[in-house]
Amino acid sequence: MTDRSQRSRPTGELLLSLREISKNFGAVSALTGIDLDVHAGEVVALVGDNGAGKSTLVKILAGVHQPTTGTISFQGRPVHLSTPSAALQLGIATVFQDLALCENLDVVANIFLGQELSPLRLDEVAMEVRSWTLLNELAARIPNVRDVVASLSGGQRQTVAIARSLLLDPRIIMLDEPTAALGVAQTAEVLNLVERVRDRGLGVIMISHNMEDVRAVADRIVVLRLGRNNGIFTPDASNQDLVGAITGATDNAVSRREGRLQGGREQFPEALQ
Amino acid sequence: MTDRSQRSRPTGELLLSLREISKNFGAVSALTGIDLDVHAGEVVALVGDNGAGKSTLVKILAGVHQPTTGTISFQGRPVHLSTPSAALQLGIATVFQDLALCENLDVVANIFLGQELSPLRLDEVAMEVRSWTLLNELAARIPNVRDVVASLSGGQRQTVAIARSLLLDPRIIMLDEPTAALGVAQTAEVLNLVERVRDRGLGVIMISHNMEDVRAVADRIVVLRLGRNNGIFTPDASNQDLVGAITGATDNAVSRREGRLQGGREQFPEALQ
Amino acid sequence: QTAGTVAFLMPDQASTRYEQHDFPGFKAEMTKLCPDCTVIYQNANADVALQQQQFNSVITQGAKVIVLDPVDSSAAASLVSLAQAQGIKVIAYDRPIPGKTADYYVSFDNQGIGKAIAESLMNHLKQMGVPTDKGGVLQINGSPTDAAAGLIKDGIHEGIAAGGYKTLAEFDTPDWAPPKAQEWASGQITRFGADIIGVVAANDGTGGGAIAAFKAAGIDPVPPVTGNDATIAALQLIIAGDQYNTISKPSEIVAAAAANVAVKMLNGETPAAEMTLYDTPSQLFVPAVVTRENLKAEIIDKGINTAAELCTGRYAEGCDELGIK
Amino acid sequence: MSNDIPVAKPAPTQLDRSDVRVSHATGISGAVGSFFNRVKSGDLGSLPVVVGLLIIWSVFTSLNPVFLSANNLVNLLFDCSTVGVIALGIVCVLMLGEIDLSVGSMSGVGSALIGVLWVNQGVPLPLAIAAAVTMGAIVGAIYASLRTRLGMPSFVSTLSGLLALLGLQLYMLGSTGSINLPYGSGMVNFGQLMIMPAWVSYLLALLPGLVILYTGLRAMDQRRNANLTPGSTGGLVLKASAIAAGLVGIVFYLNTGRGVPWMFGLFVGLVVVMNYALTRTKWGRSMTAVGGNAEAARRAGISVRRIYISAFMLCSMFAALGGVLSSARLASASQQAGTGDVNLNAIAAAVIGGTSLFGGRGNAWSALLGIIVIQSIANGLTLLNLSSSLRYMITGGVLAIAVIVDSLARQSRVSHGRA
Amino acid sequence: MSNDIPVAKPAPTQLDRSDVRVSHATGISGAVGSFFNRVKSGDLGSLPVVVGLLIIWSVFTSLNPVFLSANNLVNLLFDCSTVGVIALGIVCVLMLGEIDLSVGSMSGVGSALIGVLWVNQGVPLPLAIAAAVTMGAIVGAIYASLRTRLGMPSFVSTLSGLLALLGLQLYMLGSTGSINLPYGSGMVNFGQLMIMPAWVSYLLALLPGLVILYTGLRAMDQRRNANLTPGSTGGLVLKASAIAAGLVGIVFYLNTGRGVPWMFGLFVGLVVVMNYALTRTKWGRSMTAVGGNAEAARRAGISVRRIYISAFMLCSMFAALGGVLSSARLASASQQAGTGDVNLNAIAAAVIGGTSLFGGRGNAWSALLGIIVIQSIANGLTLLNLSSSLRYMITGGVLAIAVIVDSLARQSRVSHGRA
Ligand SMILES: Nc1ncnc2c1ncn2[C@@H]1O[C@H](COP(=O)(O)OP(=O)(O)OP(=O)(O)O)[C@@H](O)[C@H]1O
Ligand SMILES: Nc1ncnc2c1ncn2[C@@H]1O[C@H](COP(=O)(O)OP(=O)(O)OP(=O)(O)O)[C@@H](O)[C@H]1O
Ligand SMILES: [Mg+2]
Ligand SMILES: [Mg+2]
Repeated sequence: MTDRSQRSRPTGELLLSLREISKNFGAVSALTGIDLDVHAGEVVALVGDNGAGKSTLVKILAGVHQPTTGTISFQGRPVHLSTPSAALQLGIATVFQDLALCENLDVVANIFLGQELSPLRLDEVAMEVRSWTLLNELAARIPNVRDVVASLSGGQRQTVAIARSLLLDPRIIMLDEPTAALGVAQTAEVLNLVERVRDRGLGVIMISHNMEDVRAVADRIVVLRLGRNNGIFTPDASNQDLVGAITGATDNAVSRREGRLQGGREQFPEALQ
Repeated sequence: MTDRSQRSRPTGELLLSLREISKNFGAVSALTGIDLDVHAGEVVALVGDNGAGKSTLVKILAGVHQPTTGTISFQGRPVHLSTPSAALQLGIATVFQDLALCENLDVVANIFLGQELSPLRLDEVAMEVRSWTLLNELAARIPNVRDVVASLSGGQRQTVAIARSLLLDPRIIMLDEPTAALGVAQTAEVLNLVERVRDRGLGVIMISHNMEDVRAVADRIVVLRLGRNNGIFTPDASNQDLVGAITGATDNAVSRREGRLQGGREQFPEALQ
Repeated sequence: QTAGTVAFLMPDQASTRYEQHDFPGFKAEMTKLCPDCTVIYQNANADVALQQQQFNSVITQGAKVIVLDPVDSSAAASLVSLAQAQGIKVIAYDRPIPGKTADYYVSFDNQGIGKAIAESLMNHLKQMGVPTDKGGVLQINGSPTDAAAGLIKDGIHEGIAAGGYKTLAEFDTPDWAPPKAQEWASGQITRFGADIIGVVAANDGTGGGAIAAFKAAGIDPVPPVTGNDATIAALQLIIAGDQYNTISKPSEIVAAAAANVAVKMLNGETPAAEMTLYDTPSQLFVPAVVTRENLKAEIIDKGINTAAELCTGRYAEGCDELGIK
Repeated sequence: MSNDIPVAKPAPTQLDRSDVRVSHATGISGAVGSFFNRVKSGDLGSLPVVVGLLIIWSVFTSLNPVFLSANNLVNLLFDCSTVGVIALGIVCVLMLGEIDLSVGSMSGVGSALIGVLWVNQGVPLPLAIAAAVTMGAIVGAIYASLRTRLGMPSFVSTLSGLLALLGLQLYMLGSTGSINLPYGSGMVNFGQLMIMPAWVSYLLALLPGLVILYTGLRAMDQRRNANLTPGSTGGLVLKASAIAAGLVGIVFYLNTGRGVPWMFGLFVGLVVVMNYALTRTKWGRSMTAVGGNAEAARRAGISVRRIYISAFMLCSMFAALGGVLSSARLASASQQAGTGDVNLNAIAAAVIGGTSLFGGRGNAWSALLGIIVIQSIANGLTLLNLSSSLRYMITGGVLAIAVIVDSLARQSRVSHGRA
Repeated sequence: MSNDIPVAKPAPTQLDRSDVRVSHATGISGAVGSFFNRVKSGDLGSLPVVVGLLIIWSVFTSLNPVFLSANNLVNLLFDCSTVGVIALGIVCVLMLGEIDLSVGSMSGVGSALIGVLWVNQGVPLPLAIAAAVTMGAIVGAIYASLRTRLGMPSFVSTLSGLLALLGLQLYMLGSTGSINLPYGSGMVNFGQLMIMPAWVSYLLALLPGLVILYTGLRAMDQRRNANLTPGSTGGLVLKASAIAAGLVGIVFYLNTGRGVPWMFGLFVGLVVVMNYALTRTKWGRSMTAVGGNAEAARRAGISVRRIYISAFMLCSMFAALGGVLSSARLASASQQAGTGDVNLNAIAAAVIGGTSLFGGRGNAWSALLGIIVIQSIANGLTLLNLSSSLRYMITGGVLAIAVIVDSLARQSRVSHGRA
């Protein structure tokens, strides 16, 4: 869209490095032999088809799942991320695809969950102010931060989850489809945000199905397909190449649809019902 | 993207018509005086900011919530949608944003929930075959339809929810952000699907934050803002107009971001932390 | 004749006697002796705390005399002191209150009951010529958390020891529940088989459970099984020859005695005492063991139950045999 | 490229084999292998409870060999049946994440009704049983409407019910205390003596294997025709014959003693019927759905209210039936029937067997397995001479041990990411 | 346009007033109005239970005026305190969606320990109490580790615990049956006689109002400074004075009788502390979070294991303390202590007060309210001459009625979309 060549910036220290990560769920191999590197000040986009294993990979890095095999090193040292708090302590903050919010708590409580101010006498006022600030930064449209999360719309929840991750002072932020439910303005703010944290030297892993967003902020695009590495692209790769790598075929639904639309509209065979 | 003028087709009978629909949740007015018409063979896109009330409107039409005030007529007759099954019986099928799947049931059971074949002796084979067919139509990547939905990825769940709605023989299909979690190929298939059902004379209400997708399939674009009608657009409206109507300002995050990107990259003030 | 409020506090529901016999008997006698007196009846459902509540509550309602059958004999001591501190008289009923001297004690002797049923069984076994060195009896006690059950249990121990027969196994039945007794007895039947020469059960319910276990194991004839309370069901089993004995406690007698004492206390008199137990002036009634032999005499002739109540359906035949009409 | 062929191309491979990430087992060795894989990953269904049961049994047998004697096991089966039927009803409400604390009292009322109607009033037995079950249905319907119309938590409504029904039971039996059911009547014989003829028991023991084999082969055929993987014939035959052999073995052993009680047969029959209803009918599917996510089920057009009514009614009806059976077992309708730990035992049986208290997970077999565990402990302890205090402590400990195996297995399933 | 000002512009309006869709109430009339709005939409907190309670009270008073006599109410308060403390512990585990069925037995063990250690062994009373509470802590820790390490459902582990602890209680008291606590000792006086001096009771009755006023005003100040809406001062004063007036009124009435028991004061004190801990500390927040969504809490870095341990330990410790209090109340450590319906009453109290059995919703006040409801029913019925069967039926019915009001209110909340 815009000229991206200016983006080839020197990247910082190697923060995170995965080697040969595999994960089986029963008979399903969700991940097989995944390698991935993330440097400081770099946005790595993780793309792939539905069920390609992106979220599973993120969950492994967040300490939610344990890999079946493979090694993870953080700043050169091999680490064992046995619980989410281990990952949080290393400075790995995550926005999960399923958001992982407590529906029975209000917005403020969710944002500060696990990092409440003054543990023995919660400072509700300070927390509320900080929540409003964070949410406004993300252009959130939340009527009342004292409403429980259960009453929020999908996009509002997503903003809350993103706001959560900003509270910490992480080394790496992982965003699993952060803009999926967001409105256009909120999406723009999140992309701004990603660029901001990248510029502050954090590593960012971002998962998205929106190729435009990906190309807008990513320094490197890592493609997963059916649980395996399927190529690394630069943001200036063509849409066709990317979609080809994601779907594993040049003749895919996207190209067919585009072809059809260019070829004019026609009747569809009755494939439904 | 492609030439859309050919799209101005004669629309069919007036299926659904809302007048002055309002909905309050406690102190929050989620919807105020909404009017909406849907004709047979028409795709109405419902767009709006996060929390604009789109899902609330859909839930009212699906019988999940009752409107505080206002009238709904279906095929000219005023109707009272007191339960979801009332809506389903009128032929209003819905894909909810929060998907509304039973995590403890497998994919097949979820797809057929409420419309199982042969109630006294479930025909598992026939249901499984039909499920595979529906899912393949949507280019789903589901390893095993006998896995419980709890083990599926976000996109896989969304495909299951969409597949569900195709089982019925509805007059209207409402899709609440159906492509949010979908991969590129699956998105293309869903857009194909929307066009297919439209051409079969069904009314379609589609909610999306992706303006491109909206413009690709919609016949009419209805904008909600803070719970009120905020204009109706045709698919050839400019992005700027649409985003302006959605955010309520011409100077919005999207335009700012675009402006900035065109103006070259610069340092951000430290708004984070 | 001073009118006043008298409270009648009963402990549990384990048998129907309190509501079928004790209270009606007490009430009837009270109406006779003091028509203007108010009688408050409460049942604590085997809950000590509830009994305390009821005790406090009748005091608030102005009871001057409280007839107390304590759920827990020793815990009741504090209730007695509480009442006496306010000048309220307490009559210990059915179960003694050893920890604190009540103003009077009327009862059938629980320990005596245990001893009586056990002895009666022992004698029966001797009469039948069962050798003391072969086999032994099963002992089914009442609830492990019930103080009265503990007294009966002690009595049974005494009785068996005197008889010279062995005890094969012993069981405290939780909540006096007949199904539990049945389950346990079934287990012992597979365990000891023909070695079981009799069962000493602490009440009719558990005894009935034991009989059901023998029947279910196909053992015929059923070894002699004891009981206690003389419930209609048990009397019928005795008539049918399935149960050996039970204890007839015409509670109305004791209840009437209690009413007598209560009215005297209301009038400020000191009731006469036959004996002193636990430092308390007491009146003890000796219960009668009922077997097939004396059932007619003890139950029908004394008007405790009528033939019509007992001789229903399949029991009519047994009634004829015993000459009950 | 512009031709819009549906993406589901005529599949070269079977429909459910199209994903390369799934590993598939083939043949007998595959079936056995995948079984061991499931063992390793803890995905075992009822197996851990069975293992826990075996542990309990070996311990009790080593303490007193009488435990495993055929006649003792027959007693065990008799005793299982009454509370087992109640637990079966509990499974229904637990499936919805609800609870019924009143099953004990309900069973007491059931047994009291038999005593009063049949013995005292001379109503024909079938009518009396029908009355008891109808009473259960009414009570269940009341709970369900309190739950669905007023949103009253079932814990509270059934606690009220517990008290009210207990009062009713006392009231009905008030004048007499307890009522003897006539020894020698068919009813009492059914509860105490009636044993299947050997040939019937063997036939019934073979039946499950045959049914599994037949339905399995039919399903395979259908699947093959529908272009789905049929699964391994060898595995199926292995499974069917293992089950048949196991059951025949058990029946043989029981027949060396008194044999298989009809009452237990009735209980197992009810379990099988409920299992079919819960797994193979639309109603059962709806039950699971409502238990897992009531809102999703509602949005799918399921009448959540009707599901609640059916579950609560079934639960109370089974409780009443259990009361009827227990009166037959005890040959008496007593005031204590259904009091004490009947409630807890029935609920615990369902939970121990693997039904979740939170809804959406459970099966009819859990009632059977759970009640066998509980009764085994009770029965095993009756064979030891213990003081009450020790008996309680040991019951507690053994119960914990029985469930630890299951918990460990489930834990391993979680750590294998299949929670 | 190219300047990247954070979107949060220096707010012209207060932060939480920026959304036009929210209607706000101002001033006293606003506060009152919004209260009535909440009544209409059913968003009422504990009010419906209080209404239910008032209904029960009026009925009982009309049946027997003694019910409302000051001394009867004082008795009621004494009786509330023991099971109430146990219910307070139950609230903790219910918050996590867990259950503890063993609180009754645990309280029995607690009271037995007092009897054995203090009375029989001559251990100083504080040490004996500490021993009882420590015992509770150990038992709770065991449950918690069975739950977190082995994933054993707490229903099963605490059921085992119920039995094992009951055995232990019987074992400890085995030789003597039950042990009387010395009448006249401070302990027994505390449980039976000790009443606050009038001035203390009035002071304590005023305190809540003052604290509400003070903290409310302070919070308003902070909020104003932080550019948040401070809320209405008038409303606050109204609320604080209503509470103060209500409490003083109640205390005045009780003082016309014997006065306010210290034991009840202790109970309320514990409720207040727990309420603070649950609502105003990080620990309480984590409890609510784990109860609502344990996985989300875990991902937020909360040590779910530690939360479980704390909850189960607190529950068993409160149960043990409740046992200590009940031994003081009865002046006896008996074998019956903690048996019977102590378990159900404690759990029911928490549930009736509004704590959910499914976790994530509840508060410490529910223990207080719930136990008052339950004890009012029990106490009210002791003032009527009823046969047991009637008593049970009426208890059941009244219990249902007490909760129906709450259920109706919640129902209306659901239909107003605020489930
Ligand atoms: N807990 C689990 N148990 C079993 N299978 C699982 C589990 N979690 C994920 N899977 C499987 O692993 C595969 C990868 O899932 P994952 O969520 O990582 O996909 P994804 O790339 O994030 O997809 P999407 O774009 O749809 O979010 C899927 O096929 C899914 O079925
Ligand atoms: N059950 C509820 N209780 C209270 N408030 C609610 C409830 N449901 C929705 N709301 C409020 O109504 C408003 C509209 O929500 P809705 O879900 O309709 O938004 P939406 O347009 O679908 O947004 P999104 O694009 O984020 O999905 C939101 O402010 C939300 O907080
Ligand atoms: Mg994902
Ligand atoms: Mg929405």
